[in-house]
Amino acid sequence: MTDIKKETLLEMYKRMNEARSFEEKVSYFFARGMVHGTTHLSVGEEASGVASCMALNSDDLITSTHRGHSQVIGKGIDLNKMMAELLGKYTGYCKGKGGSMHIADVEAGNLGANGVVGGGHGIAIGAALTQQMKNTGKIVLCFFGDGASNEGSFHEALNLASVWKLPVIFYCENNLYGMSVPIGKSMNIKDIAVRADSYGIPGYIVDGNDAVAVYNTVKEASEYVRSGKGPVLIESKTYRWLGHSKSDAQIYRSKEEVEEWKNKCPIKRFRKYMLEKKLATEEELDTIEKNARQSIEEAVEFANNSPNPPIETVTEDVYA
Amino acid sequence: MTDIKKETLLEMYKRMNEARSFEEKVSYFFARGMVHGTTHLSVGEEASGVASCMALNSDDLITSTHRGHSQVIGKGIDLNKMMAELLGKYTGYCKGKGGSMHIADVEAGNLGANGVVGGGHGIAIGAALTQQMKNTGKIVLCFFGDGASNEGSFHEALNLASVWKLPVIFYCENNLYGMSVPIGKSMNIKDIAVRADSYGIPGYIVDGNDAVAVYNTVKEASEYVRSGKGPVLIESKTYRWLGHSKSDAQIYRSKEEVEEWKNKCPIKRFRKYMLEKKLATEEELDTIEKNARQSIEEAVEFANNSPNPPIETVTEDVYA
Amino acid sequence: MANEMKEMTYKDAVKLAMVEEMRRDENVFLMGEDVGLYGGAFGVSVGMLEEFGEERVKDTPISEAAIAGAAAGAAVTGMRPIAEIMFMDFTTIAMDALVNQAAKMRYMFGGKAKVPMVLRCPGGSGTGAAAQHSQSLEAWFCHVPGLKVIVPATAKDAKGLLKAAIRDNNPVVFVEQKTLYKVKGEVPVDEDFIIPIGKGEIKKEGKDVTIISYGRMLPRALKVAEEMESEGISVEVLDPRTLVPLDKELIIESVKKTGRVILVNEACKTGGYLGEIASVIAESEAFDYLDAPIMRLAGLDVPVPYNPELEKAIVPSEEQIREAVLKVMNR
Amino acid sequence: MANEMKEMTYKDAVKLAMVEEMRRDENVFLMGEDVGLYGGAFGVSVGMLEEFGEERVKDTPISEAAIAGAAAGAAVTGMRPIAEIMFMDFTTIAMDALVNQAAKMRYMFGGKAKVPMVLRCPGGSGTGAAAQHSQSLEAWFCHVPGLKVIVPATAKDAKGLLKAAIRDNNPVVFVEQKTLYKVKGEVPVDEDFIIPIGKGEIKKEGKDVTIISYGRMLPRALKVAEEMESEGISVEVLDPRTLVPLDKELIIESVKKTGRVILVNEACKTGGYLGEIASVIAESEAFDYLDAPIMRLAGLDVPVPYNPELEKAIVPSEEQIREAVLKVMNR
Ligand SMILES: Cc1ncc(C[n+]2csc(CCOP(=O)(O)OP(=O)(O)O)c2C)c(N)n1
Ligand SMILES: Cc1ncc(C[n+]2csc(CCOP(=O)(O)OP(=O)(O)O)c2C)c(N)n1
Ligand SMILES: [Mg+2]
Ligand SMILES: [Mg+2]
Repeated sequence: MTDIKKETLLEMYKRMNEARSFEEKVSYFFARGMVHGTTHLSVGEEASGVASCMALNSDDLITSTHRGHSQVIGKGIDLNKMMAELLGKYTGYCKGKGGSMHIADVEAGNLGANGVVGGGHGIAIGAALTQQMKNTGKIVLCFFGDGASNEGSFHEALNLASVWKLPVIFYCENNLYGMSVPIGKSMNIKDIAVRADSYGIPGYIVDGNDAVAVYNTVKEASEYVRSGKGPVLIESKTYRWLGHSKSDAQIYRSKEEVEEWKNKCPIKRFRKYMLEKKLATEEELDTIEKNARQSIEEAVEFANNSPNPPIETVTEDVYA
Repeated sequence: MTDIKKETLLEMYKRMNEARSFEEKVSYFFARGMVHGTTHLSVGEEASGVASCMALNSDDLITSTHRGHSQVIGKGIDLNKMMAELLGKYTGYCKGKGGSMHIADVEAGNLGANGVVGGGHGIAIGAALTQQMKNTGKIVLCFFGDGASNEGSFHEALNLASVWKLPVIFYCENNLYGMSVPIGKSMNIKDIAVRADSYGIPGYIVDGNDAVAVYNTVKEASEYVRSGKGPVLIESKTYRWLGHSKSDAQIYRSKEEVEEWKNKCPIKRFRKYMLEKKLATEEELDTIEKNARQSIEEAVEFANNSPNPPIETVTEDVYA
Repeated sequence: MANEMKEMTYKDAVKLAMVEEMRRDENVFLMGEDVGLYGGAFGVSVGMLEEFGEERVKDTPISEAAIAGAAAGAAVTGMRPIAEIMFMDFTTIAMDALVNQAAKMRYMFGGKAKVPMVLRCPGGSGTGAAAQHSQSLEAWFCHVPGLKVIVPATAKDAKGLLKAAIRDNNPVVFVEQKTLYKVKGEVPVDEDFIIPIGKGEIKKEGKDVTIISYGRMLPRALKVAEEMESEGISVEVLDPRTLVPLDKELIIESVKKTGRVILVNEACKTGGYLGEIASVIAESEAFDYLDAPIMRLAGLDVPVPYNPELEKAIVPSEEQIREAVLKVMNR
Repeated sequence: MANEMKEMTYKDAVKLAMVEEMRRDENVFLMGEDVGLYGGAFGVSVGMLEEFGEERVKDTPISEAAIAGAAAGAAVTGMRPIAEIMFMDFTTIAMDALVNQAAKMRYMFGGKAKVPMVLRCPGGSGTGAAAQHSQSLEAWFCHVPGLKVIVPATAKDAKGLLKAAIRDNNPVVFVEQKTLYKVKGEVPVDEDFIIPIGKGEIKKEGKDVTIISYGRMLPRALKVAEEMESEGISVEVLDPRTLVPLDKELIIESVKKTGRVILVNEACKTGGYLGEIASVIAESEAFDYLDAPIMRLAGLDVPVPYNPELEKAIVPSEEQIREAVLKVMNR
């Protein structure tokens, strides 16, 4: 099954490391009150976010979420513009108007993170409809969380997509919690993937901390979807190491549980896999890690040196 | 299985006949422009609406739908007040303010028909929550259509009810069509009951034109629900003989299909069943039918003799 | 040819606008509940399926959130969807997609997106459909930056404005009027006839008092205005047609001229859009020209009742408009 | 004892109101996303789970439509739910349940139902949460007959009005102000302290100009008003507190007294509730007392931007309020 090209594997490793470094930096900024607002970090979920996107064609589309940094880095984003956006700078993807929860790059197929849980479902099916009507051969990957799968928008979107056979992968990152509520208290099922049956579409479950498994699953699913057979639902089981957002005392879960999942670190695991399979050398991987950290430092510098948006831009961009 | 009391069977037969006569009368009124607005008739669905309600305890609650005449007659309604409401009279259940789409009798446990497809889902779970919190032993039956099962409110309500183990029966009257769209074009599944799996609750399928089967299924389900095990989803397969609403040329289905279903008339079938099983005599049943028609004539007379709401009532009843 | 007119119903004018634009631009398509074979709950799209096929005239499941969401997603990726919500009342289910997504995407993304979609929905009471099928909720949408809001009152305006809405690069809420669907009017045949969004129209000139009205109430205002000529009162009737953006200039000029203004719509009075129009006038230079308080004549603050007499009583009648005119004229 | 006061934050005042009412009436309960162990996104309900247990402090799935729908259904059958929607922006998902069901049930059923529920939600910008977490949508709810709408600006008002809302037999939308959550104020300890819904309050007396403001903008207005004393301008500050029903009498009296009025809130200007208040004044006898046009000072008509400087720029500043006062005073 694993005939993933070496360069793809290395790129994946790079992006996972970039995501980790990016968020560690952001976390540091927040802890020091250097950034405005709030953010939702995906540390621990890098395989799920990155490997899924890398299994797409580069011109495929995604809708991302409030916990979207790994996702969009997986899609291949300009880290400078991303960091600048986080810092509210004019050089950011959204000219400082969007911030962490709205990072978007429509031209590159990133249809935006979303502050609304479940807000991406409708956009994803619409984008998939465009691909179908224009016969572009592209597909859409719609990210959302376990919590989001309880929103009505989930149901309406999956049903409509199924009936119209839209080319969209519904990709649920099940990290076992909404904000504080464990899935056992927000739904009465073990696997969210079973919900596929309600729409007559295939459901997949994948270990979201296994980059290779994620890649292969999305690859397989994308072939199905791209061939015109309609949507699929993938449940990627993973875990967030950090709090829900910047202000979270995490009293709803035990330190042990968190530790257990830290032991399942998707980056370490992927590294080990590549070394064992002799797909890369320690040296190669070390260099990638170093470069990833370096890229983030550069992004910070870029962002810090960037101007704030001119105040008069506040009334621009409301209407086209 | 059929240890239904004779008096229950006869009462059921009576209400099914009342529903049929009621709607034939309403249909007549509409055809002649004697009633305002629109209405949605359930002719052909009498077993589904009536027998389900009769399997409840009389103090259980229901939420009804835009196509709710059989349902509320099944629940045991005052036909006079119902007809008066349809004619917009002050003596009607809603003092003429609600009409066909909002017939309600909160005290008697009828929480209202609903003009919004899927509008009853939330109300039903809330009502069930009240029963749970107050420990009343009562349950709620929530009516909705196949089309409504594609609304987000369906998903959110079933999920929440399941997690909280609320005493509610979700009762889907699958009559194969929304307004004009056949279920094959609005969902990609054969049986709506499979959607129960998304919530980890039992799903039942019942022949909605078989009064006895409907009664027994709801009875069984109600025991499960009443015992505190949580909600269930019942799919009742049936068919509406008439158009969606008063102005429907029905070009979306064939005359043959309609004829086929007319041959499956739930009232005739129930009659045949009772005669075959010697549960009632021809005479008894004829009398019931005659009385049913008579009750409707009386209801019309009551309604016709009733006053319109005084104009000043228009601003009353907005706030409690 | 360019000025050729054809008589048709408001409903057919709506359809004609869609049909012309769909012929002109393959990115335009229609989706909604029962818009295909059934032709829509009010028959607006009858025949369109036959011309354009299921690919471009799409029946949806009963899923308003998905309809609006899909429209936003299709629009931001290059299509120009027209999404029909069967009754304006059901936009309640589509609000997140419309308000938090479609309306804000461009701004949130720093101007790097456009969302050319039209959300059509019929509003208003008068059909005996009671509280959940009769609302006039346009004020909600007017309060959402990023949306444009149009309420046409004539067949001509319906055609010209819907075509403009379809060609516009922003999400537009296009509120049709159920009770006007069957009203006929002269409509330009020209396929390039467009009414610019944001331009109101003086539907009748006058000099003593301005009535500003739109939608179903406009014909009533016009009728009263005509009748009052014989009583020597010259009523100007102004239809903003577009609520956002609003033709403030036209409004201010008219009020400056007449010095008296009555605002008429059928939405519930409290929190309705008449308050906005009144404030625009009160804040403007026209304030100094006012010879009488600004008067709003709107729907009662009640849900729409079923009984026909009650239903009639909740919206301004011709008689009430007449009385309002006499009142501001101090007669 | 009866007049005893205690200093506490706005947030704690909200909690205290809930706690007292839950102790008093076993039909009252709280439900919402993460309101239990987590104590709500803003920590409002911290500790309530411990006192009342999971039975009465209920974490819900992330399902706003179900939350509002369940509240309506529970209310109409005898409970008195308090439903929390985590951010006002997400009421977009709850609109059908709130507007078409809860608000209309009583009327549609001919007065034979009551729906005693409170929908609590925090509104407003100023927290760096951008376009989908910062809106002030109160105007929408004010336009829905059957709903009452409250926006408290002080800890005392928060307590007194929330208690009133919980005891009220109608659906009430209770809009909390994120940026005021941590602001302290004196709050009556009396468990029967209730502020009647529909009663505004003069927060500062004055005679030259009336500022009508509510929510987050109220403290700004008050600050400016105090400062202007030294410049010899006597500013009256009126907080309606309840938007529906609105204390028209208090407003009209104040404007008659001062002859000048400035309305201040942070919601987008177009279609906002200030238009309603302005119209109420313009239609009233106070119109004849006006010495200057009614002035609205509201949020810009843009989605809320992320950058802190831009975010600050979209709502009225103290400086702008000051200028507005000088302007209407012709200084
Ligand atoms: C419609 C809506 N409701 C509530 C919230 C507040 N909120 C933000 S993230 C979150 C939890 C989401 O859980 P999940 O979908 O599992 O994603 P995760 O955060 O675990 O990645 C909540 C409740 C929101 N942003 N949008
Ligand atoms: C939210 C909403 N969307 C659309 C409608 C218009 N409408 C009324 S009934 C109906 C079809 C409903 O289909 P189904 O749920 O199967 O019930 P049936 O009419 O077949 O009994 C539609 C689309 C509505 N009333 N409410
Ligand atoms: Mg999660
Ligand atoms: Mg059906």
